[in-house]
Amino acid sequence: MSIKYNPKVIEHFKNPHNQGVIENPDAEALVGSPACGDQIAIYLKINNDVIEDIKFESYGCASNIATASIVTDLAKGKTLEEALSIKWTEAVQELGGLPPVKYHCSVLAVDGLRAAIKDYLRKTGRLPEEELSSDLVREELYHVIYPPQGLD
Amino acid sequence: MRAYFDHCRSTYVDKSVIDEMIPWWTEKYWAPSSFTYTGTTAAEAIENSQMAYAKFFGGKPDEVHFAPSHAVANNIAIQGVLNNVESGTVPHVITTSIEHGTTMDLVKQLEKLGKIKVTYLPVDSNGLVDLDALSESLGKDTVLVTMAAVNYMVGTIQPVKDISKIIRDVNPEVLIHYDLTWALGRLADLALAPYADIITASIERIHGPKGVTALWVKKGVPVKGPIYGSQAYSRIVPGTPDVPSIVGAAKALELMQDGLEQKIEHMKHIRNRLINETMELVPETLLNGPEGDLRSPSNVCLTFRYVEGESVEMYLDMEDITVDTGSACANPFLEANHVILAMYGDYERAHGAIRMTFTWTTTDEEVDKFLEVIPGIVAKLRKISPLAPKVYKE
Amino acid sequence: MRAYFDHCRSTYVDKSVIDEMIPWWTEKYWAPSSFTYTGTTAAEAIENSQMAYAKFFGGKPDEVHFAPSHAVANNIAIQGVLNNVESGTVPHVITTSIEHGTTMDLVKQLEKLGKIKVTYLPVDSNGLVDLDALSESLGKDTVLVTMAAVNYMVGTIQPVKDISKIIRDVNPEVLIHYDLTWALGRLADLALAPYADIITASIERIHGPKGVTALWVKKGVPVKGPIYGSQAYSRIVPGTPDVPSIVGAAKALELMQDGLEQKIEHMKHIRNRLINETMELVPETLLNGPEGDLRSPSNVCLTFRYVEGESVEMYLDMEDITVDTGSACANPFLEANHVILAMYGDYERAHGAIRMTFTWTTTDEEVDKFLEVIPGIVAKLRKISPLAPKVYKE
Ligand SMILES: Cc1ncc(COP(=O)(O)O)c(C=O)c1O
Ligand SMILES: Cc1ncc(COP(=O)(O)O)c(C=O)c1O
Ligand code: FES
Ligand code: FES
Repeated sequence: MSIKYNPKVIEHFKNPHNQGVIENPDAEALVGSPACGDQIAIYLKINNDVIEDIKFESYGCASNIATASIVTDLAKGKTLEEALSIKWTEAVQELGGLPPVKYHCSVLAVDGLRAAIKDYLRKTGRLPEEELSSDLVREELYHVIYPPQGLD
Repeated sequence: MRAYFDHCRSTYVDKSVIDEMIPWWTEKYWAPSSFTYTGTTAAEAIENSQMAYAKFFGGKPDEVHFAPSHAVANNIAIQGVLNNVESGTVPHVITTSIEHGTTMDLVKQLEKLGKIKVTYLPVDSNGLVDLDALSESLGKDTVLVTMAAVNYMVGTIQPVKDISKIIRDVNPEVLIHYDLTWALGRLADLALAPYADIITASIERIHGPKGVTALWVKKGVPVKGPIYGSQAYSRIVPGTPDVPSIVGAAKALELMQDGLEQKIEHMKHIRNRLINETMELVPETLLNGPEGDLRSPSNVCLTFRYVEGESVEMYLDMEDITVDTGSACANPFLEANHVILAMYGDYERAHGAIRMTFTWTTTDEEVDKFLEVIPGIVAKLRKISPLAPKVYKE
Repeated sequence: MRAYFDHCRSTYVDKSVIDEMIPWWTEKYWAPSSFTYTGTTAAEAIENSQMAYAKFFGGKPDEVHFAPSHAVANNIAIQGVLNNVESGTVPHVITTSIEHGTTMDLVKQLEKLGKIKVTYLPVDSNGLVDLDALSESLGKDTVLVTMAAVNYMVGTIQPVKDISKIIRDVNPEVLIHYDLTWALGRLADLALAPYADIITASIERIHGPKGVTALWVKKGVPVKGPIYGSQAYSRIVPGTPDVPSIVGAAKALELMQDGLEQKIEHMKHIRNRLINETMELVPETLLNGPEGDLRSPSNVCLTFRYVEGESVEMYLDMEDITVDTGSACANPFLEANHVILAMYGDYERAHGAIRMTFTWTTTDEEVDKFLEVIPGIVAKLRKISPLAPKVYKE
């Protein structure tokens, strides 16, 4: 089957929004995809539980860069609660669709966002420090490998 | 004009090869057989091609067969030999850890089916097969050693004559299969028949027809299956032979041999420019595979540290430049290239690898075109990479 | 100009098909893959051909694959299905006693290797499969029924829809494989997907490229091997696909479908002239196979009593006329044609059989040319035949 990126994906790949680093961020996260080994970093500036600024870095494929671009667009200006409820399917929809083999890239982007928010919640004492167990990691990553059966 | 650096994956068919085939499609479209004018005309055409490849490999004309694809040829070479091992025993096959999927996936599948035991020879950081490991792995139950003479990913040229000597010193009954696909038109001397029992070589990579692979099987080497059917034309490759492609295969060989030394020199020039000038222009560029004469003249494989390969490939594609990548993202099974993993054990290096393969008609202009854009592309991707050091972020 | 009556064995490639392929050889010579412009262009070209054949067979695009030869396609169809049967059991396969070597020799070989049990269904004097024998032979261990829809030697058209109904009524789990190679371009309706599980059809006989055979495998039908290798492009046919041939395959289908009714009418006209006028001109000529609508429009098979087929073939060849023969003398294994033997149990009839196969561009002039010389050739050979009655000796 021929699989293509649509023009909107290409546009975000060529000129990604919100790309870069925030110095002294209020929260940050670096997550990796167990599917292909790519990584994404998310930096947040938060004011009154609203995401004032968001930036990302990506070591990943075109679809990874494009979904990070769109997910950060979606999250900007939202409350933490709203941002936490952003689903990878929304990001895909917003981009006008992704090839199924690339769904996991969008999951990675959403995961990065959630991990950064959780980092903030933890830092502000609203989430307990999680103990990192391999089971937990596996569960966290399960829906990255199998996005359609994922937590969303 | 597109700059095309993926000739190892698919390449153009030479116009003169097409011209040579046309009358065999439109006028002399006959099946080979004995006695009639039409039948013998077709049979003679096949014989001419057999002679050309026999001479080239250093074997005999009736030892040369033509398979309809490279995968089919390699399956006949490998499974065909194993099908003759008496049932009840599980034969041992030796290959390397850096084979192309055509051999790798085949051997793995047979291993999974329990039909063979396999040794995957390790390689050093040049991609050269570990000769001590080879000696040690050769056992009483070893039936076959199979490997490519030139690696498809990093261009390592294996010392096949030495390898054959080691194998034959230990056990002269072990059969040796060399896949010369990506060696054709890249190495000057491929008269390897004295050193092998079976040779396969896809003609596509020397601008010959797509659907034909030369399959040389030394007289007396038993080959059976895995494709069965009418043996009216060939005991080894069943079915009506594709005469036009077989004619085109001989033409492609002839054209390839014409000025081969210069062709190789030209490819070395292209290779060296791509390696040296890219490394000058782009800091922290790693060369995958060997330098100098251990390397095929038409292969370059680079990793730009901190960036993923598919992104580079896509940016180059948008600039009308075709390369290949070892990135897991670009692989249908999301696996990073196993050759680079086997050589360096470094996932990131495989994931970021950009492979450039070319031919004797590749031009300096194509190289210029690549060199013009690659520094900007890598800089852009490093800027957004969470792995890249600060210096790339300005 | 040669009169060529052997289109079932090999035929010409249409010039428009060649023209269609040329840019895919010389400019767009890319391997299919995802995301890049080059890769998706090639992938889309393959998809177009998949769609064309899916529509034609009545199946879905992703059920269509392209094998590099007819033998390979039939081996994938037949062995691929058998490889999924649990080891320990010997599966039962049903075929007919009149198959082409591509299927016959494959099935016989697998039988000889002890991998399958086989029923070779008998046929009547029209070459039609014995449907009662089919019902009776269907057992619990039957895995596959495989046969050609149109016989290559005597042109019998099998009632495949009825055959499928019988099979499915008895045991809907039995897989059905039809080889449509010599039915393509000869029968109006080949949308057989609802009646089959696997379809193979060599594109060569409709003046398409030589090295490509369409292989339709119904979704969910398990197929494994016998060719293994890189599955990056296809799970069923490993290796880099031959994009130009696959593009040419779609063009050939399109050209074939254009005015197919008239094409069939024209071939019937040629067929009827060859049969009727030859029988008028040459006494004691036997028609092998059925008359009228049971027979393919492009097949004629005659036996001139008392004369051996290869001699007739050779005389005709010297007059620039190509035919085929069922004679043992012309067979590399010195076996008389098994189809005619199965139908009539008459060795002489098989040994003397002359097969003439043609296409929609075969002309009345070619027929005239044959009719002009055949009476003299047969008379000459009867004169020297020890079997011929006195009347032919004057
Ligand atoms: C049913 C069938 N099988 C096989 C063949 C011959 O095919 P191949 O090209 O594999 O020799 C023909 C020729 O028309 C055929 O009709
Ligand atoms: C050794 C080797 N095997 C296999 C291939 C690819 O062949 P295929 O056309 O079967 O995909 C190549 C490509 O150059 C090769 O060098
Ligand atoms: S990030 Fe690797 S496939 Fe998208
Ligand atoms: S008489 Fe010569 S082969 Fe039959």
